[in-house]
Amino acid sequence: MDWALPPNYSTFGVQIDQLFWIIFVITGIAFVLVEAGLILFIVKYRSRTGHKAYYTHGSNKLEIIWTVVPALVFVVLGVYSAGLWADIKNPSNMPEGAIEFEVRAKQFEWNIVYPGPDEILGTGDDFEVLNQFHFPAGEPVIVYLEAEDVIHSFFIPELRVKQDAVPGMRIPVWFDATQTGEFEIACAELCGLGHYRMEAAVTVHERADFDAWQASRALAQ
Amino acid sequence: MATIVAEAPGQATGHAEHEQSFLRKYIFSSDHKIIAIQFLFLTLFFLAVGGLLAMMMRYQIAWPDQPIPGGGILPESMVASGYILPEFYNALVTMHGSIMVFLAIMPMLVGVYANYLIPLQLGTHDMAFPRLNMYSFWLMVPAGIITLASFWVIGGAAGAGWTLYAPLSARPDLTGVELGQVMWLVALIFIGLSSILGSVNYITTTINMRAPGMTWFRMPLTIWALFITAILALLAMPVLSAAGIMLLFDQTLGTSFFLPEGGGQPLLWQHLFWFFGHPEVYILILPAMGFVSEILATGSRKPVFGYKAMVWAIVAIAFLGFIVWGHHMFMSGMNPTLGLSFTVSTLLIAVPSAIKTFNWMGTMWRGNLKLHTPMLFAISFVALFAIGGLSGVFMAATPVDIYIHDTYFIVAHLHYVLFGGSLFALFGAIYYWFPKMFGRMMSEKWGKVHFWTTFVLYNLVFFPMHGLGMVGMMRRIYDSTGYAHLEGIQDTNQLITVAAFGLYLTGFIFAFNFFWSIFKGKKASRNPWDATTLEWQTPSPPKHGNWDEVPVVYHGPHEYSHPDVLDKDWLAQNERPDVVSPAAGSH
Amino acid sequence: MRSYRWHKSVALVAAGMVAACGGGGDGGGGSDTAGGAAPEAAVQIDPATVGTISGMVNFAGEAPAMTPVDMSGEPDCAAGYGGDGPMSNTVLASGGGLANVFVYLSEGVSGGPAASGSVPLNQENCRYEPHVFGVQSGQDIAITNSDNFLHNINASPTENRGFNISQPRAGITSTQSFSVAEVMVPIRCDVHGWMNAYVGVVDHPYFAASDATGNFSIGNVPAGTYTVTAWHEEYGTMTTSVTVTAQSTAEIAFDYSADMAGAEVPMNEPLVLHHESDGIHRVSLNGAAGR
Amino acid sequence: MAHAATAARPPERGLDVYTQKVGMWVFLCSEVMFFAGLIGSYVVLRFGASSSWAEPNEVLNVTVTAINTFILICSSVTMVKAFAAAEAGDQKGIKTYLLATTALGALFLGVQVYEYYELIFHQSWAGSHGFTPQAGLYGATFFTMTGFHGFHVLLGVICLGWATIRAYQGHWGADNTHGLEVLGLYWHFVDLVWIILFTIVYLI
Repeated sequence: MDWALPPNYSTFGVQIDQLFWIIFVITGIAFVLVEAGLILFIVKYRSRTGHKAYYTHGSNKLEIIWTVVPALVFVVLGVYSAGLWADIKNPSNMPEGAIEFEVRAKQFEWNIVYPGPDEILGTGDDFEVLNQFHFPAGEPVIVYLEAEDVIHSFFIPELRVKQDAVPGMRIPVWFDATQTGEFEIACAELCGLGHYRMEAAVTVHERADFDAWQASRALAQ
Repeated sequence: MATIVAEAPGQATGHAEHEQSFLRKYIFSSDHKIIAIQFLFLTLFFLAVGGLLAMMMRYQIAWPDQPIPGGGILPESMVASGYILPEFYNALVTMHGSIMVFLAIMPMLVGVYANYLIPLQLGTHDMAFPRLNMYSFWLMVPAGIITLASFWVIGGAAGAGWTLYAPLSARPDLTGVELGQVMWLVALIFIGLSSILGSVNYITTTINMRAPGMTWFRMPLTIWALFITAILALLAMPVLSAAGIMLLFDQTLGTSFFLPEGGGQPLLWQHLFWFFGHPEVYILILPAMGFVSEILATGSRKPVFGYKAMVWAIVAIAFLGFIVWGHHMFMSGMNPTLGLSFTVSTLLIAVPSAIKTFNWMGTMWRGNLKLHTPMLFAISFVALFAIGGLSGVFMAATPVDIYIHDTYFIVAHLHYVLFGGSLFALFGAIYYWFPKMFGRMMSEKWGKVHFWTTFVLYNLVFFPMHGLGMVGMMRRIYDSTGYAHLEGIQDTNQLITVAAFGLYLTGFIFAFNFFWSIFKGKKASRNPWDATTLEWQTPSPPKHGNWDEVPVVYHGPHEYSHPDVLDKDWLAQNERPDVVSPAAGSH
Repeated sequence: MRSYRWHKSVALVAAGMVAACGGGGDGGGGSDTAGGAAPEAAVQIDPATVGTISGMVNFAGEAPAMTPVDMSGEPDCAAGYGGDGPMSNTVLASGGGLANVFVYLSEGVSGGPAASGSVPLNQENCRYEPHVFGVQSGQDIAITNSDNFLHNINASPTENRGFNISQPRAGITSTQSFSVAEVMVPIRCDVHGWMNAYVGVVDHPYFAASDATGNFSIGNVPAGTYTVTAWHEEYGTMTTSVTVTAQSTAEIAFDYSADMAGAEVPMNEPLVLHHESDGIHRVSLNGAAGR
Repeated sequence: MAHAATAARPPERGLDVYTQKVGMWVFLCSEVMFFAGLIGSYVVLRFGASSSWAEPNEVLNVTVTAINTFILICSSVTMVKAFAAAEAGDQKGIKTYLLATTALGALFLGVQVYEYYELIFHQSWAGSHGFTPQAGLYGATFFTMTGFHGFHVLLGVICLGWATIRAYQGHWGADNTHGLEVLGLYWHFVDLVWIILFTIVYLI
């Protein structure tokens, strides 16, 4: 296993990965400081006969330093994440004119409702396909998540997308695939016996291919 | 109720062992020390059980296409033709988490050490309400029996995860589990009652029964941690009970508090659960922090660095702990704007944890480190808790959490704080207070063997899980080989499993050392670690009632290497200043 | 319905406890079959007193075209078939006969010899085999998975205790049973939406399911007059009366027709012997939709 | 601790409040959280979802319950009186008022049982005959909240009965009031919770 995030195919995935590695570096530094410090102390200050420990109850200066420094780091991180989080998850930031799909999760299926050639959900030419999610690359996609029975979680690693599907709720999720490819939808929330194999095929097409595919499926229905 | 009223305080602590029957003295005893030891045996047993469940899980994850050796002894409803069934795997996942949290770690931290240490370190004869204390133990026993029994009822044990997310936990027709789910909730309500009774005791005792001179800021950090923990349990547990009762009604009476078909809200369960669940996380780590602070001070022969900062850090963590629950629900469909506020509080709560880590290092700095087994476990606690804390930052950053939520990254994180944190501290505490509890030392040699094997194998098991999480391996999956993005992780999973088996075996080294030492261990002196806190100023083990004369406290808790004390490098809390040097008392 | 399950459950706490204290034992799988399936019971019948009911389920009119099941979403299953998926088997009518019709004596019977042996239910290429079948109350159903991937078997009765178990790979067999009569109990697989089967639980051995050509035969029926009921998942139920004389075969026929499509199909009906079956009309709260 | 208590008690030993009283306060904190959990869920379920709730007087008999509320408040008063009598060493008063408190508590329970009976067997709501815990979220929350309060009252009544018996044994007196005070704290808490429940469940 190579210690890496899977290749990223989505627009905001780039920033997510950046943030991941930024945190990786910050925490990495802290990690090295702490562990190295501990090892150093174990070696340097281990018990020696006749030696007496240095008597102190602490230092307010140090306390303040190591209170303020982490606090500052976290504030910066917090602000940065807050912005990115809002861009990705806030319903008011859903992209305009995105092509819309509906995903109905049930034990243990992903049922994808396609808008049909007219690209509008809730019209006569909508059709439903089991466990196969096709959509075009290079344009925003909005998925309306619903669950029939229990809570499932819509997870496409390569697109850095994850959102629980909750019975009784209709939750919008958007993403924008940068290029074509073939992945899987995985269920990330324990949903029963078949949780581990609740997977569906994801195919990202060029626009033209997608239209062709959708037209052919629409006829088949 | 009646009990509190009826309780003539301390009645059970009169020095009258000889008058007591064996049953009253060792089984239905109201002596806090006996109760603590009863809790210790009970929780060690459940630690072993929970571990065994984990071993079965690990086998399944590593070799999903191989029948499990010896699976034949299990009924067809768990293991069919040698293969662990998915429903049984879900039960393993659920019960491993539940048992470890509610029947092993939590009662071991609180039931054992709050019971044992609060009266001894505060210098009183027993708990405020000894009989309530006894009930709080005897409520855990039926809880344990019901939990184990639930594996054998039709449909098997609870399988909806330890978080019991509704509707999965409320709809038998969707899981095939009906009775198991109900039994687990009943056990949970017993446990909740037990820990509430315990908390009432710990809090009251700490507030009202400190020895003369034991001011708030002369209390050992262990007591501070246990006191704040008790407050957390007192306020969080009833919320879980309330939620659990509603879920129980959904399961059995056909109500629909959490079922959308009847107008209920699945997310309400998550809010209630995590409103309890996050304080619970601190219930599971604060006492460990207390033990570590104390063991580090004793082992380094230095006062705790920044004692007051440590106290305020505990208080801050406890307070913030009640307003961060939502960070478990970033992906749950909760209003994203709400998510922001939880991000902030979550990052805030990391600060006191950082303060504590640095203060522990400060305590070791320029010390005179005695690297005995308890000290080794305490130091590795700092090392491993740091990793667990830092990996938490990834989750607090919501955009990153989108990707790592519900992956093995979380599994790694929670085991670094719960195992590398709480359990390592607990091992340290067991080695440290064993002489006081049983009057004999545990074997240092075997203790060191236990420590090093545990430390190495532990990291082999859980560190690679960060990698699995980065690759995107989901939690709680029975077989990961079906996923394209998870190709090539099977070797890692097998490595982890092999290491996990080894880790489980190290438990036997500990068990051997533990039981052997109870009978054959070297006799322990009053104060084998040259420690300063009050419990070490009584015989090992202390007699029934702890003290003939209540000690009077003159010094802070961790007065090591005081410059004015020349003959030794420690100053007991109850040593009169004029005996040593006038300067010593003052600070 | 869940509260009903609950009442049933209470009794099992004790069982569970005992099993637990006993350090194990078999609490699971409902393999505690009451059926008392004594093999000799089947032998005791005196051929001089029994006859046979044999007959035909006719189907008039144009049978609806059978649409292929779309398995493209389940590569595992599609692999079991060349190109196109299998035909949907809800309506299987050929040569003027209707298959998968459950035929049983609904009135005039008082018990009968206990069941012997178990009834097989096989899962192969993401289909249940058989699709419609009957068992005696208490009789074992041996559920086998012949596919080397996950199926779950989710039975939703109302009169009996339901079960929802899974079989992750080929070669796994689990035994289940239903303790009281209930016609019909739906069985489904949640992993493969189209997979379903219907089992009729009857507390006597006089039932059959029509074969591909619509023929069926019920043997060893004691001489007497009975009401025979036929059940089809699409076209509903029909009843007829028949008198069986010893050592002879009584011929009956059921005439279904295409225009009966969409008829009300009774489900989860308890079978009460010597009782006007239409006296009990209960709407099933059960089925795929849950509660 | 018997002698610890008698030993000179420097201020830093803790509050100048006897232990059982502290214990009861602490216990009541957790009780507050328990009811906060139930009431919080009630608020979320009622005002957060589109589930149906009846108008105040439509299903529940507010008049009867109002009287019942008054009964419970009276029982708090008599409880206070009982404690006062104990401090005054007035044995007769202790007996009378404890008996009264117990009786009023029992009466409250009786009325609640009657109310349940009427609701379940003679009331109808949302088309279904009988207003039961299965009658939607309205019924579920109603029975859960009032039921658990009733359970607390029951515990209180049992303790009160016990305290009354002790009273007739001359157990309480000017030198022994703690038990009554602690019991009183619990009883007043139960009373207070009811006033809140009555308001949000019956009146709003």
